[in-house]
Formats: sequence, structure tokens, C-alpha cells
Amino acid sequence: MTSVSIRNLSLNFGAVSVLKALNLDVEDGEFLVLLGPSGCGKSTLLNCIAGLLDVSDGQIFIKDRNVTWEEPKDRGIGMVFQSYALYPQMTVERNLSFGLRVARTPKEEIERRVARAAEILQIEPLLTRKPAELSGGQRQRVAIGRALVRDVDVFLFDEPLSNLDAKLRGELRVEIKRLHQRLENTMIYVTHDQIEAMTLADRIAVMKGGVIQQLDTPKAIYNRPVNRFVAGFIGSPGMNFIDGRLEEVDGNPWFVAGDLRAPVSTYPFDGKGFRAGPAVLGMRPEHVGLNSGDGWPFAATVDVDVVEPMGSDTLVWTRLGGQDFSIRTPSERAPEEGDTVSIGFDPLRASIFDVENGERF
Amino acid sequence: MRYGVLTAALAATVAFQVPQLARAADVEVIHWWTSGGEQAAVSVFADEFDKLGGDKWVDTAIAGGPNARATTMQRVLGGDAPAAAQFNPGRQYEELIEGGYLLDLTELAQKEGWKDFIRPESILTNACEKDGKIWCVPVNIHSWQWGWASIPVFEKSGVPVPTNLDQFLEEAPKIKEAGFIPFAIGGETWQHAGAFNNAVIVSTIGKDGYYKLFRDKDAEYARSPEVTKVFETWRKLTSYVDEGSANRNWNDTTNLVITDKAALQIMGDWARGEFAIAGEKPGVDYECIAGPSDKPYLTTDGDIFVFPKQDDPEVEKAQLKLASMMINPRVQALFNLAKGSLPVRADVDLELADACMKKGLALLDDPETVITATNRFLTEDTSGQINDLVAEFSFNSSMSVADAQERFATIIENAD
Amino acid sequence: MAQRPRRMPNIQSIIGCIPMIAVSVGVFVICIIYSITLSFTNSKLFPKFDFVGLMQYERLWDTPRWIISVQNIWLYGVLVIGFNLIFGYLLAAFMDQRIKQEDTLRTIFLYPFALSLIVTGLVWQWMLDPNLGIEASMKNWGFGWFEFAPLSNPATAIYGVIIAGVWQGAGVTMAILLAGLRGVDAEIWKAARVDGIPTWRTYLFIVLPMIKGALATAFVLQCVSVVRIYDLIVAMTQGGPGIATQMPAVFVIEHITNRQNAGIGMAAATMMLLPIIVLLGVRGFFQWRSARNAKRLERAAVATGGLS
Amino acid sequence: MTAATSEWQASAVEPRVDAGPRGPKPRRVSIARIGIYAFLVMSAIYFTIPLWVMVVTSLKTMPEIRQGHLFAWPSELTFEPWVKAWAEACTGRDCNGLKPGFWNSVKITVPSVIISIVIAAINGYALSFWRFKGSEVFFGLLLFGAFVPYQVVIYPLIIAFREMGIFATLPGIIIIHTIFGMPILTLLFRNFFGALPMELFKAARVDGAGFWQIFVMIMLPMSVPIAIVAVIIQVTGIWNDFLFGVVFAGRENMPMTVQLNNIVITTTGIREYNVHMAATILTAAVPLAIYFISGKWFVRGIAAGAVKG
Repeated sequence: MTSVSIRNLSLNFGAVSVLKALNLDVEDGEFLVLLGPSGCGKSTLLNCIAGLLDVSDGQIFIKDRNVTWEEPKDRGIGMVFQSYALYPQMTVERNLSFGLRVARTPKEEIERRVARAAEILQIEPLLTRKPAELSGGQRQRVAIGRALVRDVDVFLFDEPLSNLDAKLRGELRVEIKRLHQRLENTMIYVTHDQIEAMTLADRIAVMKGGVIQQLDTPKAIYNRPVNRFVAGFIGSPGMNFIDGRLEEVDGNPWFVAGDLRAPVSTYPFDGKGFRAGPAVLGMRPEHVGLNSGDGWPFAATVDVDVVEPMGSDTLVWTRLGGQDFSIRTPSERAPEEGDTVSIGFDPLRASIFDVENGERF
Repeated sequence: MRYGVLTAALAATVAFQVPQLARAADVEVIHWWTSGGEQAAVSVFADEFDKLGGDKWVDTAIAGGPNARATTMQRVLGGDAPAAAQFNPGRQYEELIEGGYLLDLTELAQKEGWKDFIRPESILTNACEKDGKIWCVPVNIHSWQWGWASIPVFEKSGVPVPTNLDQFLEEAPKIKEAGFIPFAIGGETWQHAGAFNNAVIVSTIGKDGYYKLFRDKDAEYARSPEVTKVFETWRKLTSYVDEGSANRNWNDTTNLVITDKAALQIMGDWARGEFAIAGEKPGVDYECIAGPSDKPYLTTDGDIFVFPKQDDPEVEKAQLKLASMMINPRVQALFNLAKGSLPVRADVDLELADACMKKGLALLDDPETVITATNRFLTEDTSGQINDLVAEFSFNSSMSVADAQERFATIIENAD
Repeated sequence: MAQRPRRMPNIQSIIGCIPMIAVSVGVFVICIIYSITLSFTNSKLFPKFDFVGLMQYERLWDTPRWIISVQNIWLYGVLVIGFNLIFGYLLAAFMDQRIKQEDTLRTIFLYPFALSLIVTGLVWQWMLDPNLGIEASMKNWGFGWFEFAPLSNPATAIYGVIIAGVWQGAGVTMAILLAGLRGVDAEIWKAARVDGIPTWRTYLFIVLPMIKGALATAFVLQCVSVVRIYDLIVAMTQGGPGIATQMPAVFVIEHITNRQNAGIGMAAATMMLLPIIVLLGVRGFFQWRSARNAKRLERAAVATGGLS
Repeated sequence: MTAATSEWQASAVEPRVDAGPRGPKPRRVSIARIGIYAFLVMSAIYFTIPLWVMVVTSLKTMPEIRQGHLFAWPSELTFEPWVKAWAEACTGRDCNGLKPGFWNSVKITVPSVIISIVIAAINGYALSFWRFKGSEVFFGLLLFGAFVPYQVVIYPLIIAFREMGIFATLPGIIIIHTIFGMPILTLLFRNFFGALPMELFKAARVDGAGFWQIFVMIMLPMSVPIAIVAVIIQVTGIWNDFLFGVVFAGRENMPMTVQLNNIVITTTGIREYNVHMAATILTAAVPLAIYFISGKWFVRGIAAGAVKG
């Protein structure tokens, strides 16, 4: 059963098209993350689902009901915002109950639901405080609680953790995941932080320019990005790209970049298949072998420019084919700056894209 | 007296709040009689009216004729006209008559036979009659052509009290030397234009010249050398003005003569009210010089009241009552004695009139020495332009006589 | 989806804005058009729609009093705004030097702004009275030569009004500019000190351009109050001596009431509106241009972004 | 605890003594500093003198005033002018002083302030969160109105008010103040609401609140600070108004400033400068009190109320 279903959704602000005939189905109980750079339309899409923005064209279904022109309160959604959006003059308790009071819910029912939400989020001691007296994490819990008390089908999160420091973000991330496991609600979560996306999502929709580029599980998106944009967006530091050509030599596909030539016959070609011509080879820093890659089809010798120790890993920066090239390696095996090292990689774990449109071969 | 007013005001408030109980009308009167002598006079009207019983005089006094008239006009324009409003006879309220905003007094005037006793008759026919109907009540006759001299100042300066302007101008330097202000005038533009238009023009170019300028609007004459002399005389006069003149109103200026600080003021006969209230005696403390000229003329200027139409018939009744009262012989006598002006009817007993008043009455009795005031010939717009010009000429010594005269002629030329 | 259902809350919003719509259209459009229309008629006290073309404007610019009013408002405007900005900035810069009594001083500099212009006018008229005011007092102290009675002389009267105008407005300018100074990034000061730039130079050449916004605010505030100047004249000089301190606003009010010539009054009012429209037009043009440039940039960004 | 320990450790270390200046920088009385203070003090005198003159003159007798010692403290204190100005000074035959004008000003100011602020708050709220087609155009017109000289619209307004029958009535003058307060107040509230996080509004909508519910329950309680600024702007502005009072208030509702001017330009006999000055101070008392009480809020009001460039 689909929980949220979007059909040909378009949104224009004047001449600017923000969402372009978008289609999306979210399964019941699924945790879907909308991921993309700022301005990609992910928050806009979330606001359309919430009913806070009027769409230009298309339909939105929630629980198989067409809610395209329903008021936000009638859609069975709850929403958590980046700035928490707590009403500053109300206590936590009144913040939680505001929606219920507006809907004229009976008093006992309000109390019951507030108590339950407070218990789930462990904010019972805070109920009489005002938002200004809370820490960032506590505020975000209250914001989640506000969606919780309304007993909604779909939770919408709009970058809920972006205003928190790194440590707290990690803690709350886990908490949101637990919450999802416990409630089993549908959750749609907007973020520009790929770690949140990777850790939380059942599926990720990577967006750019008002279009969903790829909708898939985190693993698939990491390993088999459908285009160069998705490949570059996911992963930190970003994927290394080498400009070159795909050529067919003796019936086998080869990648050629300057004087580097490598057979890529093991590459799956699970995109649009093989075609000779200009191409970009992409490989993640963590998939590059250091000093042990002699056996791999693609190999080179490079000079180490900069070494960045990051604790368990070390990032090694070199230059290859005139471009920056990074390699992630366990710290104990890291070279020194100025060393010359040999590198290699496995085509199975690489991606090759069309230069023209960036699509995966 | 003050408590009387307070009580009246209180009573008015009560009447205003509970109109069902007392079917009395409030008659709001806008006027500019705010100086000491004027207040005494207006109190005659107010007290007499209140004594008639029932209706109440509600006083709206606004200092300065132009300010008061502006308020009246604004309120007529805004549909909140007062029940009665003071004007100078002339064209100031022309548009109110034409627009049908005034109460028609013809019936009352006929019943009481105003035409039989108002003297001179022109004061009614010229000022209040239009298309055979009567629209206003004249209440007094004023003349602008008076010089008010402090006898002690002239004595201390060692010069005689002059009888004309030329003589005064010869004496002025001596007065200045003696430490007095030779010529006292205030800052309001109407003070300048009034003294200039009436006193200086009339005493310099006479009745005929005056009529040529204002009645016939003869621009060619306005450019003639005779009129040049008028401007020259005025320039000389204003060179003897003191520093504090800007911003001073007319009665504060009269006060300078009363307190023997200034020698001469040219001001209408209403100034006498100020002297009277200060206990000054004509011929002893001060002298009134008609003209100021050896061959004086007097304009029959004065004050009239119009009665803007009201919705409430009760107020209308009260308006007619007030109109009738204002012209009543006893009230006329009381009012004009206090005001220092002449009554508009001949049958008023003026035994109490002082020497100055008698001088004026004598002049008015001779039709040869009576002339019509400028207000009847000029619209408020035109006289306003003359006001501006004369005031600027008075204060701005860099403006040449020739320029001022040319601008004056242009205004006369364009007047409608 | 041909038919887009309307949402109810916007109707509520329109209902809530009825007063605003009524005022913006009724007063600031219809009334202004009405006034401008009347300026082409021969209206006296009451509005009359017999059109006389530009006659009222011709007469207006032939009226010495109007010419003087216009000269006065320029002189007054340039000097008062200039003085207020310079004096206000000096005060603000000096107040910025960690003055201990800052709060007291600010209270003193600013209180005139809380006063009615009627009050301001009356007080200064009284202080500048030659017989009882500053001049008399100085003479009493033995400075017989001292002369300071600008209001008595038509050539200097407008400067008397300017003294009162500066007294009333310099404090506000100071307050706005001081707020602007306090908003300047503290690191600018550190940088200037490290670079060895003298304080006064920093204030003049580095900080002044940085508080453009506050300057513009102070300037616009002063402009609006200058164009409207009426109360101060009524209380202080009544336009005198003679007509030496007449102002356009007084001219308009007097002609629509006492002088009973609404036609020329409205012509004068229209002339008063003109500089405002020009000012707003210029500002609107710059805004439009920067908006257009921003849009172009955005479009360019979208275009390049779409290709990569 | 840790901080205390480290401090103790630090003080335990014997500091090195080098040559050259140490300790707090010595206070230097530079010429520049003297100049700054001199300028500020001179300015302060320029700003205070009129207030001083008003106060001392209002406490002097007329004979003493005529001696021309403008700045001197009265040799013989009298409070008579104050009594006279408040309750006895005359304009024409009415000798009630400024008292009725004071109450008229209160009658005009209180409702005008409340109504204009409520309307402006609704405008600002709608313009920030509930834009509808044309709302920005109306707002633009309103802003234009902030610059329009009043004289341009007074004549048509007199005529319009006559047609509506509210010329020279209390509701009339209240409407006038509401109209002319609207541009600046709407701008004020729009800027305030515009600076609030949009998400707050979205959250309330998701919670199911409508236009008026969000306004009353969420926005109004939050706008107390800006409302205080608005009250200060409006109370001083309306109290100090002269032009509208003289034209639109009508005889019954003549505000204090108009009455003050009438009292001052009306003279019977001698000009009572001491009474005039007392009347002037009385008229200025309310805005001055607001100014001194509100302090920094007033400054904020000016900065906020100033039309943004």
C-alpha cells in the first residue's frame, strides 16, 4: 500500500520552474529521504506534500486520498522544521497541544496524547518550560512531539538537524531512527547531509533542478549512481573523476585517458550500456588501492602532495591526469608527503559516465 | 464674570448632553474678537443673547481675521458650518451666497424694516444684499483711516503731534533720537495691507485715486507717479519700525502706544477699545488723527455676520433670533460703545461717545468724506495678493519702489 | 486540473486587509488624482469642474509668494538636512568614543524630537525675540553690541527657522547614525588600527561609506519632514516678516481655505508632490535595475547549472 | 573547579619582570579627548537651553520677564502661570485653559493609537504570510503614501468626510490619524513579521490554525516589542499633531496643540509669556514623559519607524 503518492507534480514561481512533472511513491512505513543541494526543490516538494505551497499542476495522494487542494491540517501529516518553529510565548505543554486545541479536541484526550508524546521523547520534565529555556536538542524533541501528538499518518521532516552541532546531530539521528522503528509511520525527511540520508533512509531520492535524479536504497545510490551528479554528490570527499574515452579494443571495452589505458571488461555496464566515445571514469577514494594494486587493470604511479590524517583513516592527495585525485587509506599504511606511490582500482567498483549528459554507462 | 462664562459653558455642555430635556439650541459663533476691547464687545452680544433665554451662545474665538475666516470656510467646506460667522463686508462670503450655504434673512429684514433704519443704507445693500435678498447682518461701522498717537512720546521728543503723514515723517528722526519707536506696526500681513490700502493710499491720492485703483482697477493709473508717492511714503514709514515688529499682533502693537513706548500706530478705530480698556483718555494720553491727513476720508468698513444654513430647525430659529438681536438698538449701543465702532443705525443713543468717536461720526455724516472699503471691490484672493506684496515690501528693503509698484499694478490688472 | 479551487484563508486575508486597500486606493490614489484634477480647474472654495488648462500653474509660477516659498523650502531643506547630517554624524562619532555620560547625552540630544513642532516653534520664537530673548539677555550682561534676532529681519528670518529645525532634527540623525556605527563590524576598527589609520580618517573614509543604509534612512526621514513643514512656520513666524518665511505647505492650506482658491492651491499641492514622485521614481528605477541584474545573474546561473 | 585549579597554578608561577610599561594603560588626557568633550558639552547646552528657558520663564512674574534676564532663575518663584495655563487661560470668552484640550487629546490619541496599531498589525501579518494577488501593489501604494505631503490630500479628504458626515467629529479625526499612521506602522509590522521564521507560520498551519487563529494566538503575543515601538511612535505623533487637529477635529475635540496655539496668539492687553511657556511645557509633557520613560525603546522606534532606504 502506498502512503504518499505524487503524480506529475509541477510548481512554477512565475517563469521559474521549481518542480518538473515529478512522480514519487512512498510505501507505507517507509523512511524516505529527499537529498540534494540547496535549491534542488527538495524542501519545496516537502512543502507541497504538507499543503503549504499550492502546486501548479499534478496531484498528491496521501493514503490513496487526493489531497492536492486540502488544507494542511486535513492531510494527516505532521511536520518538523529546521528552526524548530516552536511558539515562543507558549510552554512546551501548550506547544504540543496547540494543534489539538485548535481542533477542539476534548481536554482529557489532549492530556493523554501529550503525556504519551512526552514519554516517548522523554521530555516530561520540560513540559512547563518555555522554548527559550530549552537547549537545541530539547527544542527539536518538542518539535517532533508536536507532530507526534497529532497522531498523523505521515511525518515530514524539513532538515530537522541542520541547526544542531555535530555531536548532538549524531545523537538525535539515532533517536529519529529509533522513533521510526517504534512508530512505524511513513516518514519523509529532507536533508542536504548525505550521512543523515545514508544512515536513516530506507530509500533516498536524490534531487537536482526540480527533478528526482535517482530513487533507490542508500547502498545502490552509493555504489551505482545513475549519473555523474549523483556520483559526485554522495561521498566525502567526492568521487575522483578522470576525463577520457571509452574505446573498443578487440571486442573488449577499454578506458583511455592520455597515456593511461585500462581494460574495463569487468565493469558491469548496468546503466545505459557500452558506447564508444568521450567518457568520465569515477572512482571513490576508498576504492582505490595503494601500493598493492599492481594486479588491477588500471594502475599508475603518482607523487603524494598532501597527507591529511583523519584518525582511523588518512586521506592522500595526489594529481592524476592533471586533476586532483584523493585516496583514502588506513592510517597505518599511509605514505609520507613527497613519496611516490602506485595506485590501482577495480573496475567493478568504479562508475563510468557519458560526458555529454553525465549518464552512467 | 469668569464664573458666569464657566456656568454658561457648563450649561451648554449639559444642554448638549441631554437635548430632550431642554429644547434649547446652541448657536456657535465664529469671530476674531480676541483682544481686550473686542472681548468686552462680544460679551455684550453673548450675554444679551443668553439673557433672551433658551438658546446658548457658543463662543469660537480665533485670533486673527484670516485665521477665523479660514476656519469658517474649512468648516463650511466640510459640512460642519457654524451657526454664525463674522466677516468683513465685501466679497469674502460671495461664494457662500452663490452656493446657497447661507440662511436667507430677507423675511426678517422686511419684517423689522432694516432698510428704514440702517445707515448709511449702502452698508446693507452693498454688503448684504444680493439678487434682492438679504444674507447678512451688519453690526458696526469701522474705518481704517486713523493714526493713534501717544501724546507723552511726542512731548518728550519735543515735537508736536502731527496732523498728516508728511509732518510725521519730518518729526520721526527726532522721535527716534529720543529713544522711542516712531512708527509701530505688527507682523501680520493684514496690518500692513490695511494701513497701506486705506490710510496711506487715501491720504496720499485721495478719494478719486482710491476709487480708480480699487473700484475701476485702473492699472495704468496704478503705474502713475502719484501712486509712486504712495509707495515712497510707505517705504519711509516702515523704515521707522522697531525690531520686534515681526510676529507681533495688532493689539500688542497698540499696547506700545498705550505704554508710551511708540509714537504712532496706524490702525482702524477698533484700537480705541484698547485705549478705553487701559483707562487712557483721548486728548490727554493719546490722540486720534483721522486720515492721518488734513483732508481725511473714512471707509465704511466694519463687521457683518452670516448665518450658514443648519439642519436643525431649532438652531435656525435661534439664528434668526440672534440676527434680530444684533441689530436691536439697545444692543447696538452697548456693543459699539464697547467696541469703539459706530452703530449701523442712526437712532442709537450715543451720549457716551468720546471725542474720537464724535470726530468719526462727524466725518461719516458727510457723504463726501465717506468711501467704500476695498473688501467690496476685491476678492479675498486679490486682496490676499496685495497683502503679500505690501508685507513683503515693508520688510524687504531690497525691493525697490518701482518693482513694488509694478507688481501692485499687475495685481490690479489681473483682479476680477 | 483546469479549475483551481480557491482556498478559504486568502479570503480572510483580503477581508483583514480591507482597511489597507481602502486607504491605499481611496486616499493615496483617488484623492491624489482628485487633487491633481482640481489643479486644472477654476475651483474657488468648492470644487468646480470647469477646466482652465494650465492657467493655475501659470499663475502659480507668477506669484512671488509661491516663488519665495519654493526658494525657502530649498534653502531650508538643503541647510537643515545638511546641518543635521553633519552635526548628527559628528555627535554620533564623538558619542562613539566611549563617553561615560553617553546615556545622559543621548537623552539630551534626542528629546527635542519628542516635542511638537508647535512647541519647538513657540520656544524658539520666544528665545529669538529681540526685546526679551537671547539678545536682550546678552545686552543685560553687558554685551551691548550683541545682536541676535534673525526672525526680525526678512533676510535672516529663514535662518532663525533653520536653527529651530536643526535643534529638533539633529538628535534623531545622531541616534540613527549612532545605531549605524554600532552595527559596523568591530573587526574593521581593529584592522584600521593595525594598519595605523587615524581615527578621524577611519570615520570619514572607511566607516561613513559602510553606514550608507543609516545615512539613507536619516536622509529620507529628514526629506519627508522638510516637505511637510507647516506647524513650525505657523507657530514661529506665521510666514513673516512679510512673506519671508512662507513655505509651500502653508501656501496650499491658506489657498484652499482663507483665500478661497482651491484651483491654485491644488496646483501648488501638485507641485509639492512632484519632487516626491521624482525621488521615488529614481529609487524605483535603481531598484528595478538591480532586480533585473540579479535576475540576469540568476538566469545565467540556472543556464550554466543546467549544463553541468 | 578545574578553572579554579588552573588559576591557582598560574598564580603560583613567578611572573617574569621585564623592563617597559606594564599594568593598565595610563589614562592620558589628550587634546583630542578634551575637544570631544567640549563639543559634546556645547551641543548639550544648545539642546537644553530652550527647555531651561521654558521652565524658568514659566516660573517668573511678568515684571521680572520684562527685565530681560532670559536665562536667570526666577528671583521670585510663582506657580500662578501654571495654574492659569492649565485652567484659566482664555481663547475668546472661553477661559478654561488647556485642560479641555488635554482631555480632547486623550480622547483622540487613545482610540487612534489602538485602532491604527491593530489595523497595521493585521496588514503587516497578511503581507508577510498571506499574500494575495495585488497585496504587494496595495502595500506599494501605501508606502508611497508615507511620502505624500499631507496638503495634497487634505482638500479631497475634507470633501469626502463631508459626504460621509464625519467631518469635525471624533470618529473623523480618529480615522484621519489611522489613515496617516497606516503606512509607517504597516511597514513596521511587515518588517517585524517578515523577520520571523516562516516555519513558525507553517507549523501553525500544519497544526490546523487559520488566518485569525494564527494572528491572535501566535503572532499577536509575539509582537509585544514592536507594538510598544508602535505605541511610542503613534502617541507622540498624534499628540504632537497640529494640522489634522485644526482641520478635522472640530470645535468639540480640539486637541491640545491647537488650543496651545490659540492661547498663544490670543492676547488681551499684555502678552503673558510666563503663561505661554507654562502652557507650552504642559503640552509637551505627555510626549516628553513617554520619551523619558521609554528611553531606548524610543530610539529603536525612530530607527524602526524611519522609512527604510
